[in-house]
Amino acid sequence: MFAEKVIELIKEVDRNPDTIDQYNDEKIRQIIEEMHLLFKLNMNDANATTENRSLWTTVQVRHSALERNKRCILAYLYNRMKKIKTLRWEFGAVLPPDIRELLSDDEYQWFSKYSGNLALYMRSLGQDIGYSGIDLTENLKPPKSLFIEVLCVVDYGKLELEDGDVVMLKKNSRHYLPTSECQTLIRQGILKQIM
Amino acid sequence: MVINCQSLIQNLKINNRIFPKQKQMSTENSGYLSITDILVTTEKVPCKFLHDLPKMGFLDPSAADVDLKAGCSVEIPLWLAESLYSRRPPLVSVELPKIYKESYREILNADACAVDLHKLGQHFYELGCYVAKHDIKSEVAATLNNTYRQRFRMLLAASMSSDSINTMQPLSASERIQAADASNTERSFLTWLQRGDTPLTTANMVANHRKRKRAEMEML
Amino acid sequence: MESTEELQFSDDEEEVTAETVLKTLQSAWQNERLSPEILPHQNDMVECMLGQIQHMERNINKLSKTDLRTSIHKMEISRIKFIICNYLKTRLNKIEKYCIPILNQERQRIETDTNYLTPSEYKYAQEYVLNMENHMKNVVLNKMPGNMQVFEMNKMAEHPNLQTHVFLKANETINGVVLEDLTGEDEEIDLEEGSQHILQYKPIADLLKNGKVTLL
Amino acid sequence: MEPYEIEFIGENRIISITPNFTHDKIYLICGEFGPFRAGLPVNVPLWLAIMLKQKQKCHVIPPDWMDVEVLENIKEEEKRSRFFTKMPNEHYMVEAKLILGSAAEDVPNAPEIKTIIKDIWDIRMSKLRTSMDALMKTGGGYGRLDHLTMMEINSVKPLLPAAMDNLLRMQMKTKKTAPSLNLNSSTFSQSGSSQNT
Repeated sequence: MFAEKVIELIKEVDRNPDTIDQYNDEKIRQIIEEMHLLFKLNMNDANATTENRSLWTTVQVRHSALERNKRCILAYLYNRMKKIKTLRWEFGAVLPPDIRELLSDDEYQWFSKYSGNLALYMRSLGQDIGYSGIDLTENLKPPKSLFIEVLCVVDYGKLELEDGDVVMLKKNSRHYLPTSECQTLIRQGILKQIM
Repeated sequence: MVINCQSLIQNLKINNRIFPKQKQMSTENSGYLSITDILVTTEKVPCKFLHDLPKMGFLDPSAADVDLKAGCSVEIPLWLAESLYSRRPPLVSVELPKIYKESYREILNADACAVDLHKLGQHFYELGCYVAKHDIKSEVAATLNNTYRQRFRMLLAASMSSDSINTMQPLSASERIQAADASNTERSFLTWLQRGDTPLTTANMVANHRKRKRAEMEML
Repeated sequence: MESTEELQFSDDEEEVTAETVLKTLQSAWQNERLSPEILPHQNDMVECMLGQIQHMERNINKLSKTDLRTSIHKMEISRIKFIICNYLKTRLNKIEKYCIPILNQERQRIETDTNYLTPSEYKYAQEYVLNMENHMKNVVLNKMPGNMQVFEMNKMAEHPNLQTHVFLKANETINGVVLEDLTGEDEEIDLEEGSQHILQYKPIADLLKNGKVTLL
Repeated sequence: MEPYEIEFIGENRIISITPNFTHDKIYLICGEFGPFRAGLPVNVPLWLAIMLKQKQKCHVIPPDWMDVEVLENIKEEEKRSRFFTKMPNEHYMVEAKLILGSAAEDVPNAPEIKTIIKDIWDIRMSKLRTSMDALMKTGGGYGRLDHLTMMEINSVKPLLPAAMDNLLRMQMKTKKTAPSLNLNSSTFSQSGSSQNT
């Protein structure tokens, strides 16, 4: 049957909505190969339609299969792009190596461009009135208190606070920190809020 | 303190301006990139070929011929059926899958809640919307509508129940998503009510990748 | 440390306080969160609030750390920052999702000076679509057979669902809102001041943009 | 929206407190509050009241409706009426949760009040579910929901609007006059030729 391989790709995206899988280079290559084969068969049959008019119908069937393959591959890419955007918002502009390697080189390039465009936009915010931009990845939840107690989950190192104090974030250490200054670290899974 | 933001006033005035009517597409988005629509259109529907199809014999697994002959009936994916049907003249006639046929319509119209759509029609509504036009008596459309309206109380029940496995069981794929969304709403309300404060948490994808990594490590 | 004094305008009798601006911004945020399509931007409100925050932050630095006011002002600033960030981020999400139709409509709106996007948002949207197109071309489209290579802008476009149902409250009495019915029997309803409804977004889109209803 | 976001909106409501400190007017962006005189009631936004309470700088004065008798009446009325009754406060749940959560000792009969408010909520929600089912049964595309509070409306999202959207979408897609949805509507053409059977 036509365009079956490409459905495996689509199911891959559908299966794991909250994580991103390794880019499936090999399958994409195979699908594009299938498309070239269908296209070649169509070229040949299209030239033969003068002798056998009913071949034209066959050409149309293959054409539909070509369109279907195209649509599914683009949907695969597009849905990965949506996930890659989420990576930018959640991990930040620098991806951990194990996440980075799940993306193809082209996808990583797209990630960098997306990240750059976003940075440019965020820097432009409030520029007219002397701001140096606003980081929209912060202030994700309504504030409840100015300070919160946190537990450090990994050995992170030094964190310099706005008032100049330096805190040493070591695994299993507890801290009482300004909420605004540890939100990002909590999102990235480095700190955990203690309730 | 006097702030000079002249444009502020203009902006307040904008609120009173009549905005020009925009031209908008009146239909739902085409869903070209929609994973759900792609999966729905992968479902097979019975079709009768109205023309010979040279070299397409493989579409019919029961036939050994190289060519597909006009008049034979084959189950093909919906995307192909839709495409062949839309040609002028149509290359196929599409028949209704059994869940949309009269015998099932009667059961559904009598008591839609008794039907296990998970088993009988994962994409009952979505597929139904595509095939409704092939129903000469146009009763499929009414059945879809009626079924959904009757079964809405199952969604209500599933969203309220703590025993999610049993109540979710007979639901179609899209009904499951709606019931799951509704029970998420209920859960986040209860969490809000019971807890003094909602803690800041690790981002979703970050947490899930951590989890997956841990699972992979444990498997080694 | 006074910030609530009236903002004055030389060419107009209208007086706008920071409090009013904050209220306007808050309802813009709420409506933006709840409407399917992108709404006209409120950049002046955002910038005015950012200015207020800046001013307030400078003043906080002059207070002693133990002054009761320090934590109160900081809390209020945090609250306003949340609104601003969430508002702008909500808009950005819509701009990304519906980038193609938004850009098409925005080009026409710019001509009549009724643009919905700020210049920065517009630039962002253009760059975003360009990156998307290039990515798809580089990765797959250019490798496909001849007539399959086209990036079909119309097919790729995702549209906001204007037929979606929304909850709203009428800020004033509005008579004769027409609810379209597929059977051809349109229904007309009146929205009395303060009344609440669930109905399709499309017939009330303009009312929302004119501030006559608020989404809930 | 998330419940904590509705809470955030509700936190702008003004309530009364009795401060135990004295301070001049405080000029906030959302308005000016005070002067604060120890022992004298003063109005502040709910978020500020909770903050001061946590710093042990005030007592919260419970709103008039946060009273067993008043609430019992509301509860009876809610049970009796087919419609939703008007609540004394459009963010009653948020206000109750915050005040009873941080300043329970300032509210007489706090545990009972908590129970009655939850009862009222449950009665209203059950009424709401019945109305939703009725609305769907009649195939409605429109509903009027006076007196429902934002938190209550939020608790039927996305279920109710999504269900109404689904019904409408199915009607639109299966409408006979509507053009059929073509998945691959482009006609085949190759090297400029566009012949067809």
